[in-house]
Formats: sequence, structure tokens, C-alpha cells
Amino acid sequence: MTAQNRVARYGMSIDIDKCNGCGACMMACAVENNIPPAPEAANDRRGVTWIRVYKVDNHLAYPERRTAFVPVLCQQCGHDTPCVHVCPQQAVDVDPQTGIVGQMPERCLGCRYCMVACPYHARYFNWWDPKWPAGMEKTLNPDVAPRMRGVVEKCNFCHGRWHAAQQKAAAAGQREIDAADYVPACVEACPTGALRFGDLADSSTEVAQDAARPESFRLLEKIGTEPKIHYRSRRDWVREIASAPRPEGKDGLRG
Amino acid sequence: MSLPQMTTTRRNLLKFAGGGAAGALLTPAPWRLITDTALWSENWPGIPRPARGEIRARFTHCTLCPAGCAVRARCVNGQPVSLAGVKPHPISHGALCPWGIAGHHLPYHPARVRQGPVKEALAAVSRAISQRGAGERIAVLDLRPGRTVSWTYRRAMAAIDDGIYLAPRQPAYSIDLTEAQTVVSFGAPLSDGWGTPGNVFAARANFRLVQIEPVETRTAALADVWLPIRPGTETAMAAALAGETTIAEAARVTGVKEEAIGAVKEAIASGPAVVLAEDPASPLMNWNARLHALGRTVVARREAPIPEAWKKAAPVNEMAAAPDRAIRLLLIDESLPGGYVPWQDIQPKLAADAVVVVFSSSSEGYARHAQYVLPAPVYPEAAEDIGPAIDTVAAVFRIAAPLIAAVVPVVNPGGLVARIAGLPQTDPLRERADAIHKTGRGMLLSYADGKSTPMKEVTADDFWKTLNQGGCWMDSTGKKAAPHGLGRSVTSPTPHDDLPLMVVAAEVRRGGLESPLMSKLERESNLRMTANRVVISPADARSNGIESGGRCVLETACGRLSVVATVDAGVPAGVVEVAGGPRMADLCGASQRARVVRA
Amino acid sequence: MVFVDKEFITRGLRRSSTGRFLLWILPWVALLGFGLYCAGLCLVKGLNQTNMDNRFVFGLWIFLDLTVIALGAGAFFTGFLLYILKVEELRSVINSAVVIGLVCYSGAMAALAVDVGQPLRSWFTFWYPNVHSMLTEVTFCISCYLTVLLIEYLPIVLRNRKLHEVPSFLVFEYELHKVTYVLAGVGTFLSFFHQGSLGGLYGVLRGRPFAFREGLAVWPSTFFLFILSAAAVGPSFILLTTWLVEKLSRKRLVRPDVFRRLASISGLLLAVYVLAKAVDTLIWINRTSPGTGFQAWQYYSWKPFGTWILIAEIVVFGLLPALVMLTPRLRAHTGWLVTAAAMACCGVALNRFVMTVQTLALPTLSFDSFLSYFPSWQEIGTFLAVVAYGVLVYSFSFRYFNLFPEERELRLEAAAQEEAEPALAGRY
Amino acid sequence: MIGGKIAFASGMLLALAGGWLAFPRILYQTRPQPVNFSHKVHAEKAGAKCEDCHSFRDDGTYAGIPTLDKCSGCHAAAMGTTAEEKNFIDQYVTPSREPQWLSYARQPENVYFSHIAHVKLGHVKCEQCHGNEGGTGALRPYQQDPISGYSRDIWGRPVSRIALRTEGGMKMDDCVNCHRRQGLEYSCLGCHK
Repeated sequence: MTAQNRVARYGMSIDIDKCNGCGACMMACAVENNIPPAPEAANDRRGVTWIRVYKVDNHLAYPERRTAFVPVLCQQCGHDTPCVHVCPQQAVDVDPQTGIVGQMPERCLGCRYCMVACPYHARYFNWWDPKWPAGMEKTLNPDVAPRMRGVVEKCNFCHGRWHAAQQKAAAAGQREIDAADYVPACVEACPTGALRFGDLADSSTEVAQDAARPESFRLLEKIGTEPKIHYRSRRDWVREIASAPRPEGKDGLRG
Repeated sequence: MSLPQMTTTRRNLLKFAGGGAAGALLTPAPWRLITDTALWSENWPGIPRPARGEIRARFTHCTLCPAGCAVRARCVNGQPVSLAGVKPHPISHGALCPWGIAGHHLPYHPARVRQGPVKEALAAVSRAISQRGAGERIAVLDLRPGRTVSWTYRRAMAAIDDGIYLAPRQPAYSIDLTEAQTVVSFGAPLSDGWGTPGNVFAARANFRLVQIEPVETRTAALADVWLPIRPGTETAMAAALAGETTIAEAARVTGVKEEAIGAVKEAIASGPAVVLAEDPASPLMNWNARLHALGRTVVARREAPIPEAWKKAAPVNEMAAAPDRAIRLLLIDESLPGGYVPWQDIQPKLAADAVVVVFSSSSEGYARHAQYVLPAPVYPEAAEDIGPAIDTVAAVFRIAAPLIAAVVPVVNPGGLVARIAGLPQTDPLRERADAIHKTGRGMLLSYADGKSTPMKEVTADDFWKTLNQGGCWMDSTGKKAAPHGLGRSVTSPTPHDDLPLMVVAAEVRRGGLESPLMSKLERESNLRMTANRVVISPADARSNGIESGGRCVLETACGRLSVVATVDAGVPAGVVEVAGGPRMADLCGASQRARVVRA
Repeated sequence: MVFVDKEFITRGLRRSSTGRFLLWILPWVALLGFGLYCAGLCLVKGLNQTNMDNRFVFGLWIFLDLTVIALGAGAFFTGFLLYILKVEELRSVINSAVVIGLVCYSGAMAALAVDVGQPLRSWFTFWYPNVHSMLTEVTFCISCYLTVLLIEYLPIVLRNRKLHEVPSFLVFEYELHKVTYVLAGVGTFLSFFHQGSLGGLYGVLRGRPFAFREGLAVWPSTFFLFILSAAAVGPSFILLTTWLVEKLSRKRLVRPDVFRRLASISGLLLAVYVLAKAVDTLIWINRTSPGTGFQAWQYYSWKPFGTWILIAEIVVFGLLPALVMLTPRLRAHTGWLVTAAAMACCGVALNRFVMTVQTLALPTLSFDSFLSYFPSWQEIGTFLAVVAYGVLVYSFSFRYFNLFPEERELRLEAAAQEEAEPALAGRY
Repeated sequence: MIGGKIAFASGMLLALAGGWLAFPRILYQTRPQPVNFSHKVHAEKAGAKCEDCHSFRDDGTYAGIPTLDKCSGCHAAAMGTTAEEKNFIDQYVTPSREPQWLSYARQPENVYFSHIAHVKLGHVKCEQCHGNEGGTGALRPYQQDPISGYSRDIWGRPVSRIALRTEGGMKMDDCVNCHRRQGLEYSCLGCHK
């Protein structure tokens, strides 16, 4: 809330060996952030899924085929964040206090340049007007404003929950939020405990320690955007997904 | 008139307009209007405004599957806006599955059954009862046995002569995963819907999981060992692991490398192990006796106590037990999705002029076959309880307290059946709660404060109050008993030469409504299979001239279904992967064989 | 008063009968109408009418914008050559160049207005500009330059026979004339900038190693390559259109040496561009791309985007036309000139295609798939609307304004021969 | 040519008059409040402070305009003799019908504004943003911009926003100005949701 606040670098650690691809995180995310169900015409290239679990395999045929599930959300890039400096009208910014990359749908003009800039395809465009089945709009979360057609949106670590935590702290006369009060919906929902969330700047947190593990990696690290989502796996072929694509033997994702 | 004059007047008009334009720019009007149109785009028609108000947490239990996970609902002015697990819960450990997380959307599902011919149905029912001929039976098919309302049905069927209570076979045992060091699972979807998710994942760290199944399901992907066997060769593998046949023999039949089988065999020998099967009644379960798992890992299933008066109840029968062409009136409670009994198992049991009434919220399941579909309440509208899950050892009693009033006019199946049978109109849940309280056994856990108190210190009313406001009764795990029956021999499906492919359900799919948001997992991503998709191997695709993403038809002995095929080298030849569900169950029936041809 | 079409046609110029002219514009009007309907659909129902998606967020329209703006560069560059570098021959095409520029830029702006999801908020870019964004640079420069073009277009309009009767217009036009040089200067500056920023648009994409380029100061190399390529094909496109108009109207509009001059300029710049592009490509293959963990050969192993596209872009549609236009012997033949010019234009179009479509088609995540995209009929319709709009504006300008100052005297010269054979009535 | 100048000037004058005088009047729709409520009376007679009725919930959220039960707490039966009160009791308290108050200061849906953070941590006085609302003898009619759908108070009274008092407007600029002065301006998400 104020300048004397400790500066946080919120990040996430994801244990791919634990993720069973159930999709609870995607559902919790959609519920929390008022993301409407897709219209009939939508497909996996036109949907809105702030966190999307990819089904990744080792490119081998049965019975050598092995599958892993990789949740991909906004990687909250920490160094010259690709989407921030391309936006023509300051609809994207990085909060210096939390390190969270924010997207302002009300400022967005829908040019989609940021989506071109994002190497992780973690940004989504509203191709349709938001539509909920009659009555279902009663279940919308008051802490997140529904977006309109024609704008870009993406994961912001459930910022509504950060606001709520702030509010709670303020009620108690504090400026610092209690770490337990701020956990994104996907992390809270993950039944296998594959997702962890916390302040990377504080070395005592679980995520900071996870990030330091030898089997930990980040996607497309060489691009140099310093993402704050740290993946890890004990399987060698899984760790290879971090690097650039290898076209040979590549078949489309199952669907 | 002459040209110059005309032009001057026209020119003056232009000048006037020019002056107007110039002047307008010097007023706030144009700028404000430009701003307003931009602001209008923030809330133009169709963008809903979430209701504001007091935010409170309320507790209940999820009834979407027998796990009955504890749920904390975040409510705005009482209306649930999001669901989460209850962390301190000893069984569900704060976990929810994707279906459970969006359960509060179900009442508003556009495909929900919104009204039904209640009067006509009741008339038809009483007619059927009064005019039924000799030997004709009145039956209730309960897809979710073990609930309190199941007892109501059994009592009702006992009260009516010729009443018969039918249910899909329930395992007579439960599994204590904490006791096992090695779990050998023949296709049991341990990490995708088997038992209570939270409970399985909590125990997962402490046992080796050996997954034995033809395709790499979510469970196989996370198993310590996955033995990809040829479909239908489970028994051969089991025999080898049990030492009845040679490993070489098993390797030949199942197509799995000898050393892999050997390693698993050693693992089983090295410590306490348990065998699980996809079908809880599979004969493979009997092997547990030789693994000394009975009474340790595989224990007798325990249910919460019931009032004495309820003991006079009809026995639990499987569909097969019902006499053929005898059921005159069949009442199907499909309000909670459970084990689906394929229609072709039911049909032969119906009398010529049978009346079939189904209580359901979805038109997908038996609604496709019944004469009368009566709208049933959905989670979280109904006051229900949930029977013990397969992985809960101690008896438990938990109530799914309604979070909202039914949004459509619904009929309460239990109440209706009780009325038909002339049972006293009471609240069975309360009666059972009191019966449990009378025993004084076990503990009461309240979710709001996470405290658990011995039943002796709780009054009957407080007990009832806590159960409804978020609480759970857990019996003390007394001495574990060995279960009575495990598996029973099943007739192996007759092979069809014209149906070369083995149907394997890669997804766990219960019937009933799903949140519209499931589109995130099915259409907006490729995470889960939709019901109209099949996956086949490149070899089978080539031989049938099918390319990935192409329309084709899934043909079985019982029918055809138009589907979209995905070709994936991760699928073995001779297998067609499908998403489960009632439609698929009706389509495949007992013989799991099919053929995929171009549309 | 009745509208007398003939009264508006410049004295001493032959134009086709009103009937024939209407006949000519009718199909284009129809096309424009259909296109506007398509655009309307996209505006009212939203961009779900297109075939773009979260991966292919830019499609046909952005490709169109980049291409027409590159081709429209003839306007500023001819102006630059004529008014700043005093290449006098070009005076005979400058008017036509201005009209083409106007058409291209206004068309591109129109397409952009449909392409954004919230057109009502377009002005945010001016009110809350993000100075670090190449797109801001583009928006500012293009809209400013469009105004410049409009002002440059005014005198052409005002010199119309009928409008000339209004004294105040006369004065105004005279005033405008005095600032022509200033306008040319401003226009050149702006154009250099936005052509560059259009290139920068992709060059800065750190997240898209296929497009990302290192650069000088704040600008990636694509910034300068786009300027060069635009400047190179601008004259070619003027040449091409002028030739086309001559053929369609069956008139001689400029002297042949103008063609040659345009060609030599275009050829020279094209040669420089090809050289620069080759160097840039080498640096990118050997340093930039590997530096981001992407081996350049990967990009070309996704069919159909093989290395052929690189060769086509640089050699076939770059080096070849450059050589043709630089060889005096070949330059002597209009046929060669026109072919070379056409090839040069294709080359730039291909380059813009690669920058937009191929960049988006290539996956960045190892577990993501290569995607393809084909525009919906609504997209194509909108695209055609821009084309039709261009043809119509040019047709009217050509009919009523004097786009080619030399046309009249060329006609008088031709009149000599016309003694012998009967005159050919122009199509226009 | 004189005629021309006159034409130009008259056009300009007309536009200026329309833009400055007529436009602000026709721009807004005006709706009356359901009850003629006097903050003044409640402040003086009942000695009520703002937070007595405009209270916070335990979790720090702001309850906003009080609901009927708060009113009926005192007004179960008439306390005074005014016609307004009698009217209020007959129409709302007795049939326990919630009055549909129109909130002057309701921010757009995308705005996150925490009253408690401003009051408790920032020590901001109510008047600083809401002006002397608490001292008014009667509720002024509610004016809404039909295009944007927002209350007039958000933009501020003068359409031109020239010479606006600090509490005069509740647009983002007004928030930002204050936050900037105190170095409390971080990112969009700080105040947007």
C-alpha cells in the first residue's frame, strides 16, 4: 500500500512430476476470474484459459510414449517484459511492489501486439462477448471485473485476492499482508500440491527454495525474460521442454 | 437567379458551418462525447455486474461422486461464488476435483431438466401399482447406494409387497492405502477419480504404484511403474505376478518385457502389497487374499449406524438378480450420478407395459429411455448424505447441506418414493443423526474451527447443527475386519471378429451435468477428451483410411456413434480410446469391442 | 443545378464518356460495398468473424497494412527526390505518387480500425502513449503523415477546372504551393520514421526469435531494412502504376526517360537493400538467433516454410530485379522494366508476409505445434474493400485532376501522328 | 465578404453557446432519490457519525449505504413528526421494503477502492472525497451520464473539469493526483480489478 512496504517478487514453482493433469487449476482460475464458458464456435486456439495445462509427450511411439502435464500461465517475466514495452497505450505494466505483470482490459484497445510479443502464448483475446448461461452470472466473483469483447487478458496471480488480503491487513491496521491470505486460486485448488506460490525475494519461502533446486528450470530461459514461474522434474526428457522446439518427429497435440 | 448570388449564399452557408465546427471544438462537448463512447465500451450491453455484498464462508459436502469431499463455499450474500476444499479435513485434505470446484454452476446449467410431467407420472405410478399382474414387481434403481435415502428406498420396497431394490454392485470392502507399500492397480484410476482424491494424493508419497493397463492414462503417467499390457490380458499378468504361471509366458501374452514383470513381482514380494482393479468386483481382487492384504489393506466396508426401525429393509440386489420381463414399475434415482447400469441390462427385466420414471437433472442418462423424467435437485440444492467412499476405512456420516434453494421446481425422489410406499413423512437424515448420536461413538469434526470433539460431549441438537453447518462424524477405527466377498467370476466378453478394436475409457466420466466451464478442459484446451472423440493408433487409422481430426463412426455390437478421430502414436494398435459416460456405456455394453470407420 | 461531368475534366485532356467511366467504376463500387459489409460484420459482431486466433493474432490485414504502406512509400520518396534532391523528371509523376500514397495510407488506417478489438478506444494511443512502443511510433507517424498527404493532395484537387473558378481556393492553393517543400521535408521525415518503426514492430520481439534482431541504438536492424526496402520499391510501384494507367487509358502520360529514371533509382536502392538484408540475415543466423537458444535452421524445417522462402525473398525478388533495373540495356525495354518493378514489389510483399505470417506460424514453446491460418471471407472482403477503395479514389483523381502534368503536351505531340490515323478514344 | 464573416461568427457563437450552456444540461439524466433523507438532521439530532451508518464489515470491506434494518433500528416507529419520516416508515420500514438508493459515488466495476485503507491507514477524512455530503439537509437528485452509465459525481460537476475542487471529481485523474502527491502510485492493478 505504501512506499515503506517490503518489495516482493511473487512467483510460482510447479512440480511437473506431481501434476496429473486433472485441470482443477484451470477450473478454479476460470471461476475466480469470471472467465465465461466458451461459445460453441470456440476451440483450443480461441478459448480463454489464463492457466492452461498442456499435455506434453516424449515424441516416442507406444509403448515408449510417456506423457507429462505442464501448466502454463503468464510467466510474469522479470526482465524487459516483452508485453509491457510493446503496448501502445500503457495497458500493461509491472507492479514494482509485487513484480506482477498487470493487464488493464479497460485501457486495452485490442491490437494484440502483446500477444505477438509473448513467447509463452499466455495472453488471451476475447473473441466473443462474455456470455454466461441465464442465472449463472449470480456466481460471479465480485472482486474481479468481467471483461468485454475485443480486449486482451491474462493471469495476474489472482490480483483480486491480493486486494482482499490488503483490505484485511488494513482492517487490522497493518500495511503488510499476511502471506497465508494471498494464494492464487490455481495453487489453492491443486489437489496434488504440484503448484506452490510465494515471494521469490524471500529465500525462506518454499518457492524460493524450489527455484534453487538442481532439477528446477524455466521455459525459454535463454530468451532472457527472467520468468518467475519455476518448473521442475526429475525426468530428463521433461526438462528438455524448456528449450526451443525440435521440429523433427513432432506431431500435433492430442485433442 | 444568377450564379454569383447563389454561390455567395452557398459560401456563407459553408462559412456558417465552418464557424460552427470551429466553435464546437472550443467547447467540452465533442471531447466529452469521445470520452463517453470509450467509457461506454467498458460496460456496453451484455457485460454482467457481479453482485456485491457480505462475503462469508459456508460449508457443505460435494455429492458429485461417492468421495463426498468437504467443501468450503465462498458466498456473497449467501450465494456461492467459488468452492474450495477444507484443508484440515482428515480424509479429503482440502482437495477438490475439477468437477467439484465448479459444482455450484450446476443449478444454472442450460441443459438442466427444468420441468417434468409430475402429475402424469404419479398417476401412471399408482396405476402401475394397482393394476400390476401376478409376479410383476415394483423396483427402485438407486445409482448411489449407501446413502440415507437408499435406506428410505429399501424400506419403501420392503413396505410394498413385490418391491425390489436394485443398485449397481458396491464393493463390500474398503481400501486402506496407508497400509500398503506397493499398490498393483489393474486399470484402477488412482490419480483420476478413484476414491477420495485428497486421501489418495496424501497417501501416494508412501506407496509404490504399479499401474497395469493398455493405455497411458493419467494414473499410468504418474505411476512409479507402468506395465503397458495388451488389452484383455490382465488375468495372464496377474497369474504370472502371483507365481501361477511363468514370467516368460506372461511376457508372451501381455507383450510386456520379462524383466519389467520380474521387477514388479519382486516389489510385491518385498512388502505389504494390495491389488486394485478398475471394476471393484473383478476376480483380480481375490488375489489380495494370497497377499495377506485382507483385514489389513482390504477391510470390511463400514457404514454409519442406522435407527433400529430401519432394519426392516429390502435387500440390495443387482440388476441381474431381478426376474426377466417382471418389472412393472421402475423408479430410477439418477439425481446423483453413480455407477451407470447399461440400458441393455435393464431392458430385458421390464414387463411389457412397464412404467419407467427417472429422477434426474440431466437428459443424458436414463432420461433417453424413460417415459417420465422428473426434475431432481442438483448439488448444491439437495440435502443429502454421501455413503462411504472405497478408500475410507472408518464409518463416516456427512451431510451435503444445501447452499441455495432449488432454482427450478424439483421433486425430492426420497420423499416421493416414501409417499408412494406410505412411509411416515419424516426427515431420515435427522433420524439417522440421532441414531448415530445415541451410540455415542466416534468424533465430531467441525470445519469452521477445525475442532474435533468426542460425541459423548455433544448434544443431539448441536450434532445436527454442526452436521448442517459444516461438520463430519467419524467413527473410531475399531478392529479392522476382513471383508466378506471380494471379486466374482465374470464372463469374459465374446470376441467379435468384425469388431477388431478394444474400447478403453481413457477418461473417468460420470453421467449427469457438468459445469459449462468444463469447456476450458475439453474444447478450449486439449486436456480432457470430449464424449464425441476417439483416439486410435496410426496403424489402425491407416488401415481404415482415417486421418487425424477426421469425422468417423464408432460401431459396436449395440450401435453407432458419430465421432471425431485423433490419431496418436501413443495409443497401441487394436485399441480405441474413448471418454466414458452413459452414452458410451450404452453403446459398448458388456463386450468392449468396436470398429472405427470413415463417416 | 445538374452535374455536368465534362465541366470538371481538365482542359486539353481527353477522358472517356461518362457512361464508360460509370461502367468502369461500377464493379469496383460493388466490391467496395461488399467489403464494407464484411468490415461492418467484424465491427458489430466482433473479430470472431475472422479466422484469427490467440496464436495467429495478426492475419491478412496486418500483412495488407505493411505491404501497402511499403508500396505507398513512393509518395514520400518521390517527393524527397523531387523537392529535396531536385530530380526534376519526377515532377511528371509526383501528383500520381501523392494520390497513390494517400490511397495506401488511408486504406491501411481503415483496415487497422477494423483490426483492433475496441476501435472506440483508438485515441487512447494519443492520450496515454507508451513512448517505448514501436506501435505508438507507427500510429503517430502514420496519422501525421496521412494529414501531410491530405494537404499535399489538396492543391491537386483545387487545381480542378471547376474549383479553380472559386477565387479564394485559388489563393489557398497558391499559399499551399509555397509550403510544398516544407511538406515534402516533413513527409520524408515522418515516413522514414514510420517505415522504420513498422520494421521495428517485429525486430523488437525478443519473444519471437524468428523476428528478433539486434540493432543500432534503440532500433533493431529491421527498422533500417524496412526503410530501405520501402524506399526501393516506392519508385518501382510508381513505375508499375503509371505503366498500368497508360495501358488502361491507352494514353502516353510520361516520357520514357521518367520510367528509366525511376527504375535506376529503384534498382540502386534495391541493390543496397539486398546487400544489407543479406548481411543482416547472416548475423541473425550466426549470432542473434542462436543467442536466444533457437537454431536458425529450425525455422525452415517447418513445411511449407523452407529455405526457398529466404532465397526467393533475397535473390529471386531482390537481387534479380535490382540487376535488371541497373543494366542499361535491359532498362531500355519497358517490358523488362515493368517486370523488374513488379518483381521488386512482390519481393517486399513477400518480406512483409514472412515478418507477419511466418513469425506467428512458428512455435516458440517446444511442446506447442506449428499452426496454419487461412483468412475468413469476412477478412478477405475487408481486404478487397481497401483495394476497391484505392482503385476508385485513383480513378476519380485521374479523371478529374491532372495527375500527369506532361500528359497534355504528350498528347499534342501525339496529335501529329493522329493526323494520319484516327484518334483512339481513351478508356477513361 | 462582410456577409461571410458574419456567417462565420454567428456559426461559431451558436456552437459555443450550445457546447458550454446547453450541453451540460442535456447530457445527464436526473433521477430523484427514493427517500428525502437529511444527513444534517441525523448528524445533529441523532449525533450520528458517518461510520455509525456507513460501516465496515469484519473483513474490512465497506458496507456502503446502510440497508433497511439499520434504519429500522431507530425508525421502527416514528421518532419525529416530519412527513418525510412518516412517509419513509409507511413505504419502507413497515412493509420492510429496501429503498433503492442511488449511489452518487459508485465507481466503475473495474475499480478496486478500499475505504478502510484510506480511512484507517491513510487517515483520509470522508469530506476529502465526498465533500460536505454529511452536512446536507436533503439528498440532491442523482444525475447519471446515460452513455457511460456513471454518476455525474465521478466526472465532477463542471463538464469541462476546469477549476475543479479536490473533492470535486472522482475520476481516475483525481485519485492519481492525490496518490502521486504522496508517492503512492504503483501500477494499474493497485486500484483496478
